[in-house]
Amino acid sequence: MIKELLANWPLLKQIKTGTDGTGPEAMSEQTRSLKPKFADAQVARSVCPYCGVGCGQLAFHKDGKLISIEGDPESPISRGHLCPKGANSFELVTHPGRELKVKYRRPRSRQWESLDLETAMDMVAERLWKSREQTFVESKDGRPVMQTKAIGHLGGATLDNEENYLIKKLFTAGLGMVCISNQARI
Amino acid sequence: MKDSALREQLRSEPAEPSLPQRVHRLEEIRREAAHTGRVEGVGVRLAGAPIPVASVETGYYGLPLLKEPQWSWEIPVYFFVGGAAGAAAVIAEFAQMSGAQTELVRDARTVAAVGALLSPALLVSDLGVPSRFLNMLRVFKVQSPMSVGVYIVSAFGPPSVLAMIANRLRGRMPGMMLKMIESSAGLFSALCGLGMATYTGVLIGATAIPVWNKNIDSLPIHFALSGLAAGTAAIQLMGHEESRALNLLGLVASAGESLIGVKLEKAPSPANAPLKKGTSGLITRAGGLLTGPLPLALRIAAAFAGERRSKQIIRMAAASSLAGSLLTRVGWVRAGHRSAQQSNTAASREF
Amino acid sequence: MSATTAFLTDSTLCIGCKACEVACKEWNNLGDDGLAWTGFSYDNTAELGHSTWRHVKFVEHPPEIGHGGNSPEVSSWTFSSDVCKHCEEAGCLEACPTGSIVRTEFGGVYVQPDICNGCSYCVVACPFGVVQRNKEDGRAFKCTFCYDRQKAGLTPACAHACPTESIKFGEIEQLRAEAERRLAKLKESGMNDAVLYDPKETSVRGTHAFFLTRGDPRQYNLPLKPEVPTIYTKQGWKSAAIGAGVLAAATMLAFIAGDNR
Amino acid sequence: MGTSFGRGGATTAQQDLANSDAILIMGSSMAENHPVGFQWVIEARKRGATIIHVDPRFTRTSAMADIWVPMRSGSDVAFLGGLIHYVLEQGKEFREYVVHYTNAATILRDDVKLPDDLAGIFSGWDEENKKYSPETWLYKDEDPKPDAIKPGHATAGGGHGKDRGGEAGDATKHETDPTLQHPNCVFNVLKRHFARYTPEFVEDVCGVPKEQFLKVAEVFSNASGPEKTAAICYAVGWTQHSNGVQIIRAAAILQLLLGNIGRPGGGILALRGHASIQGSTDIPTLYDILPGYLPMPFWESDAHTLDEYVKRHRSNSGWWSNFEKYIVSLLKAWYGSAATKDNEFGFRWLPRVTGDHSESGYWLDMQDGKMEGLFVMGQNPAVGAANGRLQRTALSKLKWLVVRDFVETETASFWHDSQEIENGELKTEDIATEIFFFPAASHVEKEGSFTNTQRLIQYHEKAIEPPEDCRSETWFLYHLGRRLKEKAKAEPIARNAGLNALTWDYPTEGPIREPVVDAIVSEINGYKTASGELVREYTELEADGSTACGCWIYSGVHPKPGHNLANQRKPKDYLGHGWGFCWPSDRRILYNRASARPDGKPWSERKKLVWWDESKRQWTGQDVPDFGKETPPDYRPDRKAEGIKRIAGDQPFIMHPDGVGWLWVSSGLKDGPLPTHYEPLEAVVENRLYPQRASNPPAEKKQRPDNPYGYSLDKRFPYILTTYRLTEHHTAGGMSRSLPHLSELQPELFCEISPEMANEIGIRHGEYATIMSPRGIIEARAMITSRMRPLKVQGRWVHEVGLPYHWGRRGLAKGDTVNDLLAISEEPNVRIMETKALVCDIRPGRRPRGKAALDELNAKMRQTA
Repeated sequence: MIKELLANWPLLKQIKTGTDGTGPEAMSEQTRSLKPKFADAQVARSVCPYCGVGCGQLAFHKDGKLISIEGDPESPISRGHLCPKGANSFELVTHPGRELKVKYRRPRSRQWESLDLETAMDMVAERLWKSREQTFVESKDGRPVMQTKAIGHLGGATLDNEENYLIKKLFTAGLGMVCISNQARI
Repeated sequence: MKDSALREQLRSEPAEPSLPQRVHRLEEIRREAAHTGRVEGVGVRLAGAPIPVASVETGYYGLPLLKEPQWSWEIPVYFFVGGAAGAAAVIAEFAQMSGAQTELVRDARTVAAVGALLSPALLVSDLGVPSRFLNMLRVFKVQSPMSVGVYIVSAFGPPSVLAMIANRLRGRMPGMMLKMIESSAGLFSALCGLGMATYTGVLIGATAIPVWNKNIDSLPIHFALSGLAAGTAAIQLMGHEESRALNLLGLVASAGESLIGVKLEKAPSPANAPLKKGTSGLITRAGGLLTGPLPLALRIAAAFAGERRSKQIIRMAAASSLAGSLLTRVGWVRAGHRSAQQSNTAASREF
Repeated sequence: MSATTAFLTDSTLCIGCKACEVACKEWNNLGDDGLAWTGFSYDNTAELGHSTWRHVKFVEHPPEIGHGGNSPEVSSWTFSSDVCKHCEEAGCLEACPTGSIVRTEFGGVYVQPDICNGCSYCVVACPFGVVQRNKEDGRAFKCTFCYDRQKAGLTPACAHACPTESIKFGEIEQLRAEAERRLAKLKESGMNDAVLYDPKETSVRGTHAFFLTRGDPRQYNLPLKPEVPTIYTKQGWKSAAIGAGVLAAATMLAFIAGDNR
Repeated sequence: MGTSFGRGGATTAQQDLANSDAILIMGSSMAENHPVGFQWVIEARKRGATIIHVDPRFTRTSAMADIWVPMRSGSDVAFLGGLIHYVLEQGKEFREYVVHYTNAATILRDDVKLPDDLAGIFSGWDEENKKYSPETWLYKDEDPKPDAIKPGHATAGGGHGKDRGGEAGDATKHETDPTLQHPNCVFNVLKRHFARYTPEFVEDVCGVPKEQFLKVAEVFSNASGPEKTAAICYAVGWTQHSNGVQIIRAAAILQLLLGNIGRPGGGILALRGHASIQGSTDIPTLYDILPGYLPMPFWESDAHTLDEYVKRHRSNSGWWSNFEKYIVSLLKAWYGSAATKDNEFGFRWLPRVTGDHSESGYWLDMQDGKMEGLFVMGQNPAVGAANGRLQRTALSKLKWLVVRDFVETETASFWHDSQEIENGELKTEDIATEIFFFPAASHVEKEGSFTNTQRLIQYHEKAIEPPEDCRSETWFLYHLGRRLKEKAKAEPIARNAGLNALTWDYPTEGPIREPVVDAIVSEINGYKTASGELVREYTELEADGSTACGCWIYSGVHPKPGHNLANQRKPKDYLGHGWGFCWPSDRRILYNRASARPDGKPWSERKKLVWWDESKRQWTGQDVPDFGKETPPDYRPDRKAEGIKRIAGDQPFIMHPDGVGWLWVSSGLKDGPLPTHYEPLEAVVENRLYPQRASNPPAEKKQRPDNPYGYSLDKRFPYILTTYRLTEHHTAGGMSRSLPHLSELQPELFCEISPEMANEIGIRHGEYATIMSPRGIIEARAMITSRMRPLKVQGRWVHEVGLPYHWGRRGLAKGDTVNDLLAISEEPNVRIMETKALVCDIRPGRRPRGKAALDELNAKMRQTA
């Protein structure tokens, strides 16, 4: 025990090696065994969610937890680089301000209430169905219209293509919603 | 950026010019603008909105180049205590050798021992992570005054205390043994004491803070004398007003401090500004006055005063030296802060 | 012994995007610096500190029509990413009494968080005002040169992120050569105010993070003559000896002269 | 760009900028908003290219450029027109390219009139309906479409449709004059039209000193030709104008004249602000198009049976001759087995467009209480959309609102902390809107693909499960759809026929029953309906219902099971083949046939990309040829040839019926066949060109009490207002303002003003200033900087206020919402709002709080101009 202690005492190492206490002799065990935090983590190939440049990202994760996100050096577009927003993707996913629960506000209420996810889905389906029922126009002058203008959708430029596809498919082809829009223009 | 830091920065903005000045400058700017379609930012500074600029004159938006010292109040107090204790240890040793009154020796040893115990306590409580004080003993770095200092402090403690205990016991049980322990421990304590009284000057002198490193050659002496003054004063106040030796010491210390005071006051280097201007200047000057000229005058006066009178005057001189020594340490640390705040690249030629 | 590495920060390529600043904070889990708007051009973090290890400086001069920032004649708006200089002679390293600060095998200066006890002597020992104690945490912090990443053969986070590769990372001598080449190229293009900041002639004896900037480095708070405090110690101990001598002598004489009966 | 070249997407790849000899960045601060893409500009600069930045402000992009030229916001066409004039004047055009690859030689009808003849309008203007009939714009001898309304001219049209790809009928009969002598050939018409765009004119209108403008013109045009190429980068600084499309048209004309399209280092790069903004147009969450730029059926103008619809949109020549295959395959993908030839593959189930259902269109309906419900996914209109006050009050008129995002955005919180609650316009307890907030899954918590600014489809894998209630939109829509289909099953009436037929049987996986995204990708790629076997390319699609395809231009992204090309990660060359999948058919640089001479040989060794390999009898090179692989350069179609066969071997723009790039757009644009200078809807100067026509005639102001405008040359609002973004934040801030690391970098809203202006109104650096427009009143910290400068326009100094628009009332970095100042307006073709040039007034000091703020604004509006 004592022996060990003495063996690890940098001062003795110093004396042995005649060094000035600024080099390896002064390093702690922790320092000697230092590793990058994503050592032995898995990696997912990803794409930056911010602007339209489309930088490659590497998302390191371990046991279902995100470890870090950095640029993918293999990307022919970004060559591993990221801008401040892209570089901040890890915080985007993990920051404390992020909402993790469904929130519900009744008409005229002054506060949010919590709501179970499945219940919320049922309620939204109800509202949607009712509004559609009441506002759907099948035809005009004997020609098909098959639309409702009373329900709108906004958003898409930050979503995946597959998600946009489902939006267009369900809302337009399925429900006859025409008020569909997103950030994109030209 | 932290609000506080920002406020500090904004405080140093120039005062707003008078209205006529501004109006006049406005016209100038309008003309210039109409003519060249461009106006230098400084034009607006005059319009009453100092646009902070990055330039050779101001450095980077006038922001300090150096970081301020981050020591808490314990450090200046430690400088004071350590200095006094160190000196006291020396006094005790010579007093004993010269066979002075046992009370004087005893009290000197007490001051040294108490200081020796107080010092590490103050140091530890200043640390961000006190539990790691022992890390100070992981290595020994000659090139680091703090490393050296730490070993001095550690070495100073035990012998000083031992010497005191031995001294006290001697009163009750006579014996050659104890005497030997005391004198040898005392000697060692005194040697460390010399370090204690001086190394703190090196400690702050060997840093990047201009006002400190510009005075590296006088600082240790300054601190040594300041410590001597404080140590002497402390012992005297324990009822040794009449000790001629101590009075002589007091005289020497205050005389020396006065000389150093004069030297600092005369030094032209802009880096010394914090020792003269602002709060830090006020404190250092007050400290200088209270350890230098004032006690000097008093002690001289005491020499010509009647017995009862002179005793009082000596007490005053001693009290003044104690307070002065403390103020000196506080002042110098404060000056370090100011010096860092003013350290943008163009503040002085040093950069 | 692995190769000594270094940063070359070329502000003529820097677009002031601050990716380095963020990438560093992400990798090292650093907090924010407060949310005050400074009005110092686009710079709101203002300086390096315990929670900011990379910091982009913005220096403005009035632009002229027809001249972009890359115009050799007019230097209008330049950005420079500051970082710990990892000095050849490092004040903090020499000052640290615990041996917490060490020189790594890559030549970087590294603060071991498990050793530092927050004595903050390094803070006053740094001639660049880089290292700082975190009051909440108690310990001192600064750029680690991504020692953890380097050990694994990885590029430091800031250099890895930098979109325009204005932060270059590599073997120090190669980088020094590259810096010289780049400087020559800029001069030849007429950019006569381009300078390479690497104070080799001072007691710091050069840095492991050098900077290519336009105009006088002082406007970026890069001191022309940084000095490592150890140059004062010799003189310090000398006068300490004198001080001790005076103290001893005075005391001795006092007691000899002083009538103590 | 669609109208000029045939496809709406960027013509090139970001990496290819490195090959440019000059790059003109205009209407964009690329270094700030696309920093990583900007590395290729820096790369080009290293290789000796000259970088030109034209922008009202000296930005971080200007700081990287060799040449910076300021220009008054809203005078872009004047500037570009000036460049076109310079090129034509100096004869700097790339003759051989222009003659063969553009419609310069095409002869126009004699009765076509230009704005110079008609005081600011083209022929065919209908003053009372405020719209053009493009009849007179057509090529000579070309029979106009019989229909009353020309394709792309339906008033309701949003202009995203393929119509922008032009279908000027069957451009087969028109004459050409390769000598470019004919007075009415496009080339000479162009010369006449731009005759007035002299350097003096540019100086007068844009405020750019003549010699500086000439410097730009010279550098840019000299960097073009057989040996050299120049590129143009733009972003919303061009698009967000009342004449946005025409600005881009002007750039297209310039690039066609200089022969910079389809060649390495050339092209026009549109820089998109969101991860999948290109994708959300390709697979549109837009009202006027279907996936792959197939138009939505328009009730007013359009066919009511599939046959009519196809007849109207199919063109006999060019790629769009395949139109029917794509729409039928789409219907099969959506309505599955229920879609048969007899029921027109369910074409009747598709809703018809009956008006302007764009965001601004339906938002005004919402404001008027005509809407019941709204879904908002990953967007924050309460901060990000024009006229924020109207945006937010409109939300309060809804019965129900669903918001899906990472944080509680201002859109979700308008009912308790909006400006309107503060100033008393709205009262929480009076707002009857029922609000559902669903937390969204992040990009690492779901898999899927983004399509970036260069049409590159890239897949992102799932790293971790989304926490707690967070879910992907895929999950949300699938499970919502599941519920709705159950309801529809219960009542099989006509209304629900489409929903009942809708194929929705996606497999799910994992604890949260996430739909298998691969199944969706396969559907988008397309498959044979009989075998379910995936198609390899859109060329395999059929019109008989034997194939299904969710988006024909994406077809080929998933050619066989387990091969999702969007997830390829092995780049083989600088264009990145082997990394992701670039529509169409992995072509990285569009119209690349133009990189070779008409005879198929490269224009030059230095600029070779795709060329004809005589030995192999096919096109070869570094990119996938955007052309018939085996169609030889000397191929000449006979008169009867149909479809793609109708395109000759030297006609690179295969989407166009006449196979060439369009300097003149005879159909498809609502505001004229050529760009011409109009002032913004709100301007501080009059239109020098056409005093009678201040702004773009067909542009819609949507003027109404809650969307007011200033008078023309309004004295109350003497300054130009322009908005923009900063590197440190993302659009409306939902993904940045709540993040400490980004917020600390730009913690507060500020406005940039010139020293001259600061002195004019006595504003001090760092203090607050209050800025007012007819729509709103906000405050911002004043950043006084000589990077902003007054410009001498039409003899007087014009000042500009710059405002980044990211901030709102929530998050860590707070600030007033700049878009409260903007007006809802619509560019006629794509219905984009004008954000880059409006008017405002500014005064020192903070704005009043609460109701007082409104009072000040109203008082301002009561002042007489």
